[in-house]
Amino acid sequence: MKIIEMVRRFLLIDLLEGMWVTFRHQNPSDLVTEQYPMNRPEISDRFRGQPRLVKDENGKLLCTACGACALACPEKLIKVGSLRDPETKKKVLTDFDFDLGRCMFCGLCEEACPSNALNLSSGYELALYTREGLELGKDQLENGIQGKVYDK
Amino acid sequence: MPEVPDGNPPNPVPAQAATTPAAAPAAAPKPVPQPWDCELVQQLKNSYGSGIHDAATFAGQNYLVVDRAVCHDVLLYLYQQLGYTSLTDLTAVHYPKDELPFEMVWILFSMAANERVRVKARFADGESAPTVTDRWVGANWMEREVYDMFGIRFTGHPDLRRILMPDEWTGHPLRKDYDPHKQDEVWVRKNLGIESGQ
Amino acid sequence: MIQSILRYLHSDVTPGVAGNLFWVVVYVLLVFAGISVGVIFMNWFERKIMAHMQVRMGPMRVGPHGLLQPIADALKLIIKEDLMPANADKIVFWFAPVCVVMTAFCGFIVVPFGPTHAITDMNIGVLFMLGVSSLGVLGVIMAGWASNSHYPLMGSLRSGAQMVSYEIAMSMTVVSAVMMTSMATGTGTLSMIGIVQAQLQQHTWFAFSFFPVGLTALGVFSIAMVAETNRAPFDLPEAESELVAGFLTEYSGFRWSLFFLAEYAGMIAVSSIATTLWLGGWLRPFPNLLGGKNWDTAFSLVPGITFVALAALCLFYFTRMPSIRAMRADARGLAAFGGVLGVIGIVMLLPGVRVRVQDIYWFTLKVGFFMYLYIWYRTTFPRYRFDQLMKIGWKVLLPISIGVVIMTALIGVRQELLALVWR
Amino acid sequence: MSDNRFYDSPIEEVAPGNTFLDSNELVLNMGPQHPSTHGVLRVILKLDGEKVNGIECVIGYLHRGIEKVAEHRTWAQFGPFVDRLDYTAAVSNSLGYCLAVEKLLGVEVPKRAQYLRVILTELCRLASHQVWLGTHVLDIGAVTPLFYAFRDREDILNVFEKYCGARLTTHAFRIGGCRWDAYAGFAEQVLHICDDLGPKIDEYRDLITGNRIWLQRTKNVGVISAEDCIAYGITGPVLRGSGVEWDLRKKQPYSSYEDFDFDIPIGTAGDTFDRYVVRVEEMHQSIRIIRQATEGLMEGPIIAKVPKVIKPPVGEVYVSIEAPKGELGFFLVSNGSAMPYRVRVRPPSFINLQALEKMAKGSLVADVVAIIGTLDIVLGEVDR
Repeated sequence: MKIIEMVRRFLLIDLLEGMWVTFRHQNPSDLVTEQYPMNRPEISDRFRGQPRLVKDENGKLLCTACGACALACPEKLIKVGSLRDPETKKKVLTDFDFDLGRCMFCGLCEEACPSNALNLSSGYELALYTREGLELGKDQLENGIQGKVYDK
Repeated sequence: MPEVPDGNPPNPVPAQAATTPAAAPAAAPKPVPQPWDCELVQQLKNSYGSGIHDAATFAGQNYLVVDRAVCHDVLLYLYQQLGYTSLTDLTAVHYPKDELPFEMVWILFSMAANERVRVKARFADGESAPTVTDRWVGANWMEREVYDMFGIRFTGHPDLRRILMPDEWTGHPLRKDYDPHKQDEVWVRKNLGIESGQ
Repeated sequence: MIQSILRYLHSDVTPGVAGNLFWVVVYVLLVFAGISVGVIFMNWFERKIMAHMQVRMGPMRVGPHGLLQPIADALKLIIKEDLMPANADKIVFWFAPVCVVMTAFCGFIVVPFGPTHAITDMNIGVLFMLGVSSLGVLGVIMAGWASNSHYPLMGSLRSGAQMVSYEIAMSMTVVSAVMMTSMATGTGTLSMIGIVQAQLQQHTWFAFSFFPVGLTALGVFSIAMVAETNRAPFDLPEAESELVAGFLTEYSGFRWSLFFLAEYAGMIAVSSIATTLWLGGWLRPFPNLLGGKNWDTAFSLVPGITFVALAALCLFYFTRMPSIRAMRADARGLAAFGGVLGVIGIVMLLPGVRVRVQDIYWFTLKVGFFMYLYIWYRTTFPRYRFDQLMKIGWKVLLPISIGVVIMTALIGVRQELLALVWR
Repeated sequence: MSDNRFYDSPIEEVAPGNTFLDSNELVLNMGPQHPSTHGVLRVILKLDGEKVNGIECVIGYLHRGIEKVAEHRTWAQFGPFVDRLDYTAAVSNSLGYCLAVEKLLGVEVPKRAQYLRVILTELCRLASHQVWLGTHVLDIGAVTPLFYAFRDREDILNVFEKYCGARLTTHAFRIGGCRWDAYAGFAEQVLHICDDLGPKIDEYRDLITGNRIWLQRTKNVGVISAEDCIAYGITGPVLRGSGVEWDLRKKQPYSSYEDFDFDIPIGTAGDTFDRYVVRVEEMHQSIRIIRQATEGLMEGPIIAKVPKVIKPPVGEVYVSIEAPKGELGFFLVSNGSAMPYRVRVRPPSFINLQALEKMAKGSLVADVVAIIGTLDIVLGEVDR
């Protein structure tokens, strides 16, 4: 056994084996790079991305302004403003601001909501040019952040 | 055991035959501390007598509450005689309302018996605790961190300095009376020259 | 004017020897431009090959398949701020890159791209090249010292020690190659063109003469040359993980690009020594075995065919380009590039051009092979520690190279020895 | 313990009186910004040429005060913060925390949830070891294995994204079990990962383990004996590399690890190479566990009955699990309120990092980099 070991060592076999591994990886079918704007990654439906206020089929917000999400959020970045509607004695949502700058997308607000009104959708292009832009208002939460779509 | 005033044993639990540490009854929703009594505790009791304040089990984990004067010897005793060779963790808890506010916790572990025990001792504010780096070298950084976070000095520690906070930081963050909002004003103003943004 | 050019083209001697100053300047500019294009291509080639070996694509954004990436890099480096550390030693800091680049390019005076395609044919060609290539260490140590900070100082000291200790192993193997040149004519020659002609007369590349000795000499030289240019397993001076960027840490902008240029030029210089000495410089494969008129024409077609093949490859990729609006400029760029390659290929097939170009083609092909090896080493091997590097330099490569010299000598004079023994 | 602190506070100037540097020594600052310190660790080296005479670590650059934050959050709200401890192994951190709170509550986690947790934690161990392999080999100079390791890690991150919606800071478990059930095609995807990861790990063997340069760079570098490991309180692959057969998953099984059979790889010499072999072998064992757990996944509820606002009884509990870096423990003190009274994290990297000073003394600069890599520290866990 010693001789084979010696010959292998002398003929640099172990180095050549390593070189063969890297050479073998050159065939184009192995390439895994994903060129971002053109081929985008496919996102799973449970992805916790951009927060959205869900609407039912005729466009009314499901949110009943109960504030459970504001309580559940570890960063306390949700503020729910509501008015007491005189006839129906029920709270009506007036404004709902969500400070995306401090959000860590943990999904606790989504879990706490009794009426599944708040949902972290699969939008992941949230970069903006100003920090203030990150404080999302009610309308931004309804129809999402309209960032510039790059194609190249 | 936070509210237990020092010196007397915890209020006796409703009499239960606690010869062997009863595992937390699966059905009982909330585990309750039972007194822990076995051959090891006997040895400690007859060698240290009043030093051992309490030996109990909570949710299946045994712990000893020990007097601060005798805690170092108990640790060495556990190390030499009873085979608890490795120190898993060393930390402190701050109970501001008690007269001995700082509770040091040593978690010892014996690989041979696959057993873990917690030794706890109470210290007054500003009083220094004995170091265990002579026996376990790994305690060096843990003690530095307890000093950095709680301000408990350790006698005999080779190099007691702050480890996580900047060196000239004032105050000890993990104390209960340390308000997280006004903590860094001095340091930020001095080093960065701006008002802290808290 | 045209007469002198035509008359010169038929002369069979290098401009330096012919003493024609005009032609020397032309050749110097040609070689300088050729090496710079080689460095630019090498920059793109290394990034692409390394990327493919690491299952990624490499530069794809700047120009089609990243073809404009080297130009973009060069532009960036020129525009970038070129700062000098506060209490650095100003003159030495400024002179270090100049010295390194000068020595790197100085070596190309004697490199023979063809029987007459060399700036000059010094009769001590190899000695001159080795001497100049060891001057590069000076620039590196100056850079390390002048940056006045810990990392560069350590990096330059490491590089100095490394270059010195591998210099000896290299020159020993060169001695063995030069000794081989004296087999046929009885008197060896140090001139690079002379060495290649000796290989032609002996009908064999020196790598394959005296079977084990030539190959071991080439092996030792190729390992030593990698260490000489601080590359791959021996790239300790600029080992990112320990010394951040070694002696280059304080350099930025244009000065850094000079070091970069010098490193690649050094690599090309050292590989051209290896090709000239062991792989028969500009000789086409099997010049004697497959000699004769038609074989010559067949081999002279090869350069043209390769360029046309490259053009076809570009057009093939042009068709596979995604047809979205943003990629249209890239697609057209690729088509234009393919066109240029096609034109070059066709020009090379013309009989007049064919004969002259094939020498340069075979030489660059062999140097290209060594370049590919450099990249291959860099992707595959971890880095040696400094003391192991020294151990290999002194305790492994040096004895083997001395052994190679002794073996060449013994095999060279074997008849006389046998005659002596039997008489 | 010898006083290896050769330097006053690194920030104060050295007093002229106490000269700690003789003429040919040099203090090199492997500062917080350094390509191979795996995060913001600052190592001060006292060098004599290449040899390291004195070494001191300065940490705290990534201190976010997670233990103070815990005292102002409810038990459930502290879940996402635990992912930020060892950010390469977020799932096993949250497993440790959830197990600790469940022991405090005395809650029994349903079997299916335990199996789901084992599958995801072992996948997370694979991902963490792949990050370690990529960066450790990159520090020693081989550039390519990083890309192969991260390419294989991508499939595991896709499973996390499909299961809980995030790739790195997963926040996958809740106190009492799991929040989501296995999505359709979970078992097939996980088994596919097990099948094609085995041969890929063997591919690294040709590229690295056999390579003589790698052997020379790692054999008897950063040697630490078993007694020193126990004295330093070192746990995890570093301890097993020194020959001590100790793995919490075997010795104190939690979350139904006792149902699976796997063996614990141990090294002999306690050097960088043995720890490398131990970790690579551990990846194979993790694949075995995942395969058995996926095949044994039975039907059933995925979360125990836990009140909406968790108020554990007064008392304290210390629970530790075998995280990829070592024994990760949570010492929770509860005073009966909805917010923890004290959360102490027993960070394996913090305690293992102390051994750097003993291992690296007398070695060369290049070895210090290799030793930091073999200790596999993550600064999120060291600084907390």
